[in-house]
Amino acid sequence: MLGIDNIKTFYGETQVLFGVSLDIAPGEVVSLLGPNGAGKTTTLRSILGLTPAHSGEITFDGKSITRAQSHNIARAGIGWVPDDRRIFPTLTVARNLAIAAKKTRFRAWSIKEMFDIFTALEHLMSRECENLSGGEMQMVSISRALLGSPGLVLMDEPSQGLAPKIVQDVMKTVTRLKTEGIAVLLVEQNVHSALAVSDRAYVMDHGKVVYQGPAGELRDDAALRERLLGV
Amino acid sequence: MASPALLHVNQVHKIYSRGVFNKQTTFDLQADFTISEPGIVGVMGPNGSGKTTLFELITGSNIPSSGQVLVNGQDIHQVRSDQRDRLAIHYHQSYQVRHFRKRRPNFMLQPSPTDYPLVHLFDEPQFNTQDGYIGFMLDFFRRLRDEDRLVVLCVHPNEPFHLQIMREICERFIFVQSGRLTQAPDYDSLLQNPDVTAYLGDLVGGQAA
Amino acid sequence: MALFEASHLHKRFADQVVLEDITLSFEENQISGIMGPNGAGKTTCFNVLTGRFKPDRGRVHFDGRDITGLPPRKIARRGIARSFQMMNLFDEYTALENIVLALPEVRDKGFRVLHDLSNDSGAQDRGAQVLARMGLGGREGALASDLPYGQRRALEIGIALAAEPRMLFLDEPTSGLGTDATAILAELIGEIRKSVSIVIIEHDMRFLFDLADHISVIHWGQVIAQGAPDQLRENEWVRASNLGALA
Amino acid sequence: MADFLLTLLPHLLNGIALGLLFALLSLGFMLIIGVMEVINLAHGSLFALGAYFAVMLMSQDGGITHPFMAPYFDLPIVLRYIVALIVAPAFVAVVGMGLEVCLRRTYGKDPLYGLLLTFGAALVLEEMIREIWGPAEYFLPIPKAISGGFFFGDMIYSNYRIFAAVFAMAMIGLLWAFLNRTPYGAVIKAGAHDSEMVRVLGYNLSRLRLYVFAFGAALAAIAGIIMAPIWGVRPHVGVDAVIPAFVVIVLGGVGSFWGAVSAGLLVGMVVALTAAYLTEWSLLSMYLLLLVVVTFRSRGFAGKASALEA
Amino acid sequence: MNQNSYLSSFRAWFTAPMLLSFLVFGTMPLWIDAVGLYQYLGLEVMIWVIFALAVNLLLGYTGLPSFGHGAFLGIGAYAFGLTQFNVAANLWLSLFGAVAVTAILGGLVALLISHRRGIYFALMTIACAQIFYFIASKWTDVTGGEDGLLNIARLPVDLGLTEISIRSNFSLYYLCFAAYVIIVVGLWRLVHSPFGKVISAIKQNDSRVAFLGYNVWLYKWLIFTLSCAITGLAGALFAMAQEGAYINIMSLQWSGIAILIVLIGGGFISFWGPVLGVIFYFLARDILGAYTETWLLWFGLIFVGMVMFKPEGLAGMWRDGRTLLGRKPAPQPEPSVTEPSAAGGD
Repeated sequence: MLGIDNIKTFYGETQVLFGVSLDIAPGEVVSLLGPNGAGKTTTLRSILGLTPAHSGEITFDGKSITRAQSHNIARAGIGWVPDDRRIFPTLTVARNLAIAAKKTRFRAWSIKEMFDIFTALEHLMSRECENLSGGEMQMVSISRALLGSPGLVLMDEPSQGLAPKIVQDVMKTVTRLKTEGIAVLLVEQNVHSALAVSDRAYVMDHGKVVYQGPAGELRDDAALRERLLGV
Repeated sequence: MASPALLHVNQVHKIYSRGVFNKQTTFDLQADFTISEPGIVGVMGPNGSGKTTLFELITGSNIPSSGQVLVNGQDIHQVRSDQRDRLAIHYHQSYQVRHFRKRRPNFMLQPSPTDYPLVHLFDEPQFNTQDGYIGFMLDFFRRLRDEDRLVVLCVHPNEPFHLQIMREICERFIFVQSGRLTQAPDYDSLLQNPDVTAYLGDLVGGQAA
Repeated sequence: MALFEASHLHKRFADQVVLEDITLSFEENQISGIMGPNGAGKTTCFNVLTGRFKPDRGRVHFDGRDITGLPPRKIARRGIARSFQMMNLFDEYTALENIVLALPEVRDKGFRVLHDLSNDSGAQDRGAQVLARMGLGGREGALASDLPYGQRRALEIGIALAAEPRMLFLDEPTSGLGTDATAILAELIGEIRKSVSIVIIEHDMRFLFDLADHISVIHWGQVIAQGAPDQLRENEWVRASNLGALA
Repeated sequence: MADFLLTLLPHLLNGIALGLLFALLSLGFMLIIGVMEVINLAHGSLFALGAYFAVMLMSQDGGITHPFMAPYFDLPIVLRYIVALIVAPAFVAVVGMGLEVCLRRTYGKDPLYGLLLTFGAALVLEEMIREIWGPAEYFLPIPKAISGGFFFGDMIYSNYRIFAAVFAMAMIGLLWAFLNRTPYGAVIKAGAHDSEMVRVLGYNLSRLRLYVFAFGAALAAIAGIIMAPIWGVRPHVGVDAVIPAFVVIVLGGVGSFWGAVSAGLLVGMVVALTAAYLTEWSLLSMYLLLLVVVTFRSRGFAGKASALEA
Repeated sequence: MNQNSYLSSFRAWFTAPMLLSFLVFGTMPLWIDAVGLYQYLGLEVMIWVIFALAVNLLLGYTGLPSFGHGAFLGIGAYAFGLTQFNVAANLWLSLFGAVAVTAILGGLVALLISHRRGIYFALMTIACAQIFYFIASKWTDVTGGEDGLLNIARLPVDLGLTEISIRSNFSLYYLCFAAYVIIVVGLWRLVHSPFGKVISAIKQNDSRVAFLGYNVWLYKWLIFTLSCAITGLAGALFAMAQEGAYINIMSLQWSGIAILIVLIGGGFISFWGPVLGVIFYFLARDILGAYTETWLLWFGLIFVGMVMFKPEGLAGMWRDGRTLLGRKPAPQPEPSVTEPSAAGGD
């Protein structure tokens, strides 16, 4: 589904990624872990073409997207849940979601299905987004990504600011996406919740991948986990 | 006269409603509690239960429909809006900042009696083990308490160690659900509350194990 | 009294408090570190300390004198130099010209229209010395924009150093550097610490824990912890976290 | 006192009409700043171009005409006026698109280049106008229904200014509805707030920018057409128009719709009142206003940092 | 050793392109008729070169886009005429009056705008220029309003022992040429002195310059005032050339043309850019102008094209051409300040 081969990415002239490689199969959930500033968010931005990789190769769905424009990458079927939500504050929830809907070759989602996932969402539709609470914004942000009919969802800290029950809902959604054949790349601070739903995991540090392996290995091997991630 | 309570939320009621003629209440929050002593208070509750609104009411950025918030005896809404954070300060995530209209110009209000905030409200501080600031943060909360300040800590426990932290550091708890507050004097009695266990979901089981 | 002391700094932008109550002191001949998570107010703190912003409350003392609210040029003339996180070298100038412009003697000749810098062998030599010290010997004539990134970082520090400061403030010097370049930089800082007191803002904790004599942790615009690296490591949560494992 | 107030009234009305037109002009200017982060110094020239195109579509002596157009000029003036109000802004929108295509090369560079380019474009457009229509002043004919005047006490007040005010108000209302009620408006607002996220939702940012520029240019042209009978149609009118647009945006704050409208009214009032009591210096008041505003309030009422800070 | 330092000090003041420009401009009246042009054109070129150099001091060297410099050209012209009429009909005094008045007004404007950059700076210069324009057009008693200040005399050059008449375009040209020589040598020295290095550094990164201990505001103020003073001198010469001072040179259009000229010539990368630009402009005006009425439009379009594709202007093209032909051994293109390579070698 997604293949990243040895990408190097810069902000201006500041190098952030020093040769990152990773791959995700269709319907696979992959965790991307590591401390702040390790380059996780930059990896996502490189995939999306927002901070294009300077060298290396990114392929999605069999096609190279290394040099593609962000809107074409999105239309190819990659959705993004950014860590700071990036909801448009001056629009209502309904309008935020309405402009996100698009068709791709992957499964389309309806607003109604979103209501099923996040029951609170239905009552929020007419609210201006600047008045939402943090958790409510996160629901809108995830729904927005799904309404764009993605084949791969990049989730940057989806559990941040969410109540445990909702986090479990989000993680259930991740599992559900997986059964629908949709791949998820999950960036998380909450290592345990992330590893619980993931098939495989990557750990980054200083712009490099320092570990990769089955999520189970990291979940069960406390010493390894402690060395890489603390706790 | 005894010194006033550090934080006195006096029968505060906040109602959000929709519609001009046929008003429908969309949300209401009721809070009435007093915390006299310095300490660390844990606040939990589902998303949209009113925690952030409660914090906004305490720091004076949001105006209550009725009731008042007294910080060290001073009604926070009578203080100049640009000095309210000298009494109670709200540390929030950048995307959570909401803006409210000012009701009265500052020159009609009083200056803050203190320079350094007495009540510190932390909205979802990031507790993760990957970069290791937790220890410093916890020490800082304790230091604030030892300097006779009130720390209010709002955390969504999503990992077992989050609960461990709350248990370790908080002296009392407030649970907010659908605009209603429940107080618990300690961690164990907090967990007696079925709403709390429902809120925590699978986490409690993990914690007990 | 420490060489540099800041007490009770408070700074707000509009209705946002960025620095709540910062009290810091940096000793002479030490490397002091400031660290903290993103958005904690590190850079604002740095900007207030070096005179880019004026604090709303609180005082800054350097060498026993009050420098609060002085404009950057006056603070620079008191002997404080700084580097920038976003590198802004004089790209149209050569490496040597970048350094020469920072020399105090050249600064004093700023209005001397009849002076010719290219014939000023004193300034040229001193500039070349600074470059050599930064490991940039032989690159005098290269345009700043043509230097590779690591060398630009070194030049960045060289410019600050050329001003012959008593105290050098470095803003995230490792940002954008790979592991190897970071090691070289650490060596360089170890070298220049012999002649100047240094304050470093860093998010790379390992770098700071290895180099600094004293570290202040900033979060929510406040100093939430400080001490020698070993003292900080004693915290049980620090040891339980990733930092403890790697530091 | 009452007399004085009575004589003041028409000037206040002038101020409102002028202010609403300034607001309309500035809203287009603001859309362009919001989505492109470009200060379009050629905005005034687009405003002037709108007026000239309208002149061309309204009267045979208005510059270029061709015999084949003769039957068109036999149409009733009201019809031609409506055609002018639709077609002239469309022409200007096309010119605006051309300008945006040129501007693309300056995105992401030093904002000075965008400034130089739009400044050059303003000179080119002004020169083009001089070339096609000559340096002389034109007057835009208007339908009878909205010309003439009416008695107000014992004073005559111009029908046209009432029309201009109402028309501008309607346009502002429509614009508001467009931005707040349609999906296109939603995308424009979203793009002004966070262009990156809009791209990730699958929108082609280059195309969005092109359309927004065209749209802003059309708004300038409409303001130009409505202003034409009040200010006259001169090649130089563009420079006089871009300054109030800028003053309004600085006062009202980038991104604030009602901020721009109220600042527009304020500026319109100032200009109308100076025009009433110091006729000679009315245009000067705008430049003085710019100096004062930029000196004391360079961040605007909204106080947000923006492309203006560069 | 002694001779060496003498040589290097000569080099510090004069360069080959400079001497070449002296040779070309110095002999211009002798051959200008022969190539089918006319004496008055030479005069215009000389005056505009001085004006363009002053504009480029701000735009190219300090990165400050002054979009209203034409106003100072007009102020210089008016001040020259007014001193001549009201104080004394002496050339030196009138020139001094023109330079002093523009410098003072420029200095006042600079007080308002020296802490600004980019858009605000540009708009403030436009606003100030328009204010001066309105004052000049309405203050009829002093400026003659729309009619302008007529009958400004080409005052004789009083050299103490002798007086030289500059009534003819030919002799006035040499006065302008003398001014050009002084201005070019002075500016060359200025931009290669520490002062020049500092202002160019301000263009590249002003906050860093402040943190190095320089008073950025003062440098900006000085350079703006100096640029205005030189513009005032150009205005005075222009008043003599036209034998009058007219409101139209204060219009924004002329300020705009000055920017066009500077950028097309390559003021961003070369000291000589403005000179190339002026020559290009006047040749275009006279040659293109002979064929088409719309030449200024085309000139504007060239400008827009230059901003888009080649902001380094003619000087940049020259440099690229030399690099392509491999005549220049230097591996990298040299920056403007250290190496004004553009206009013809070292």
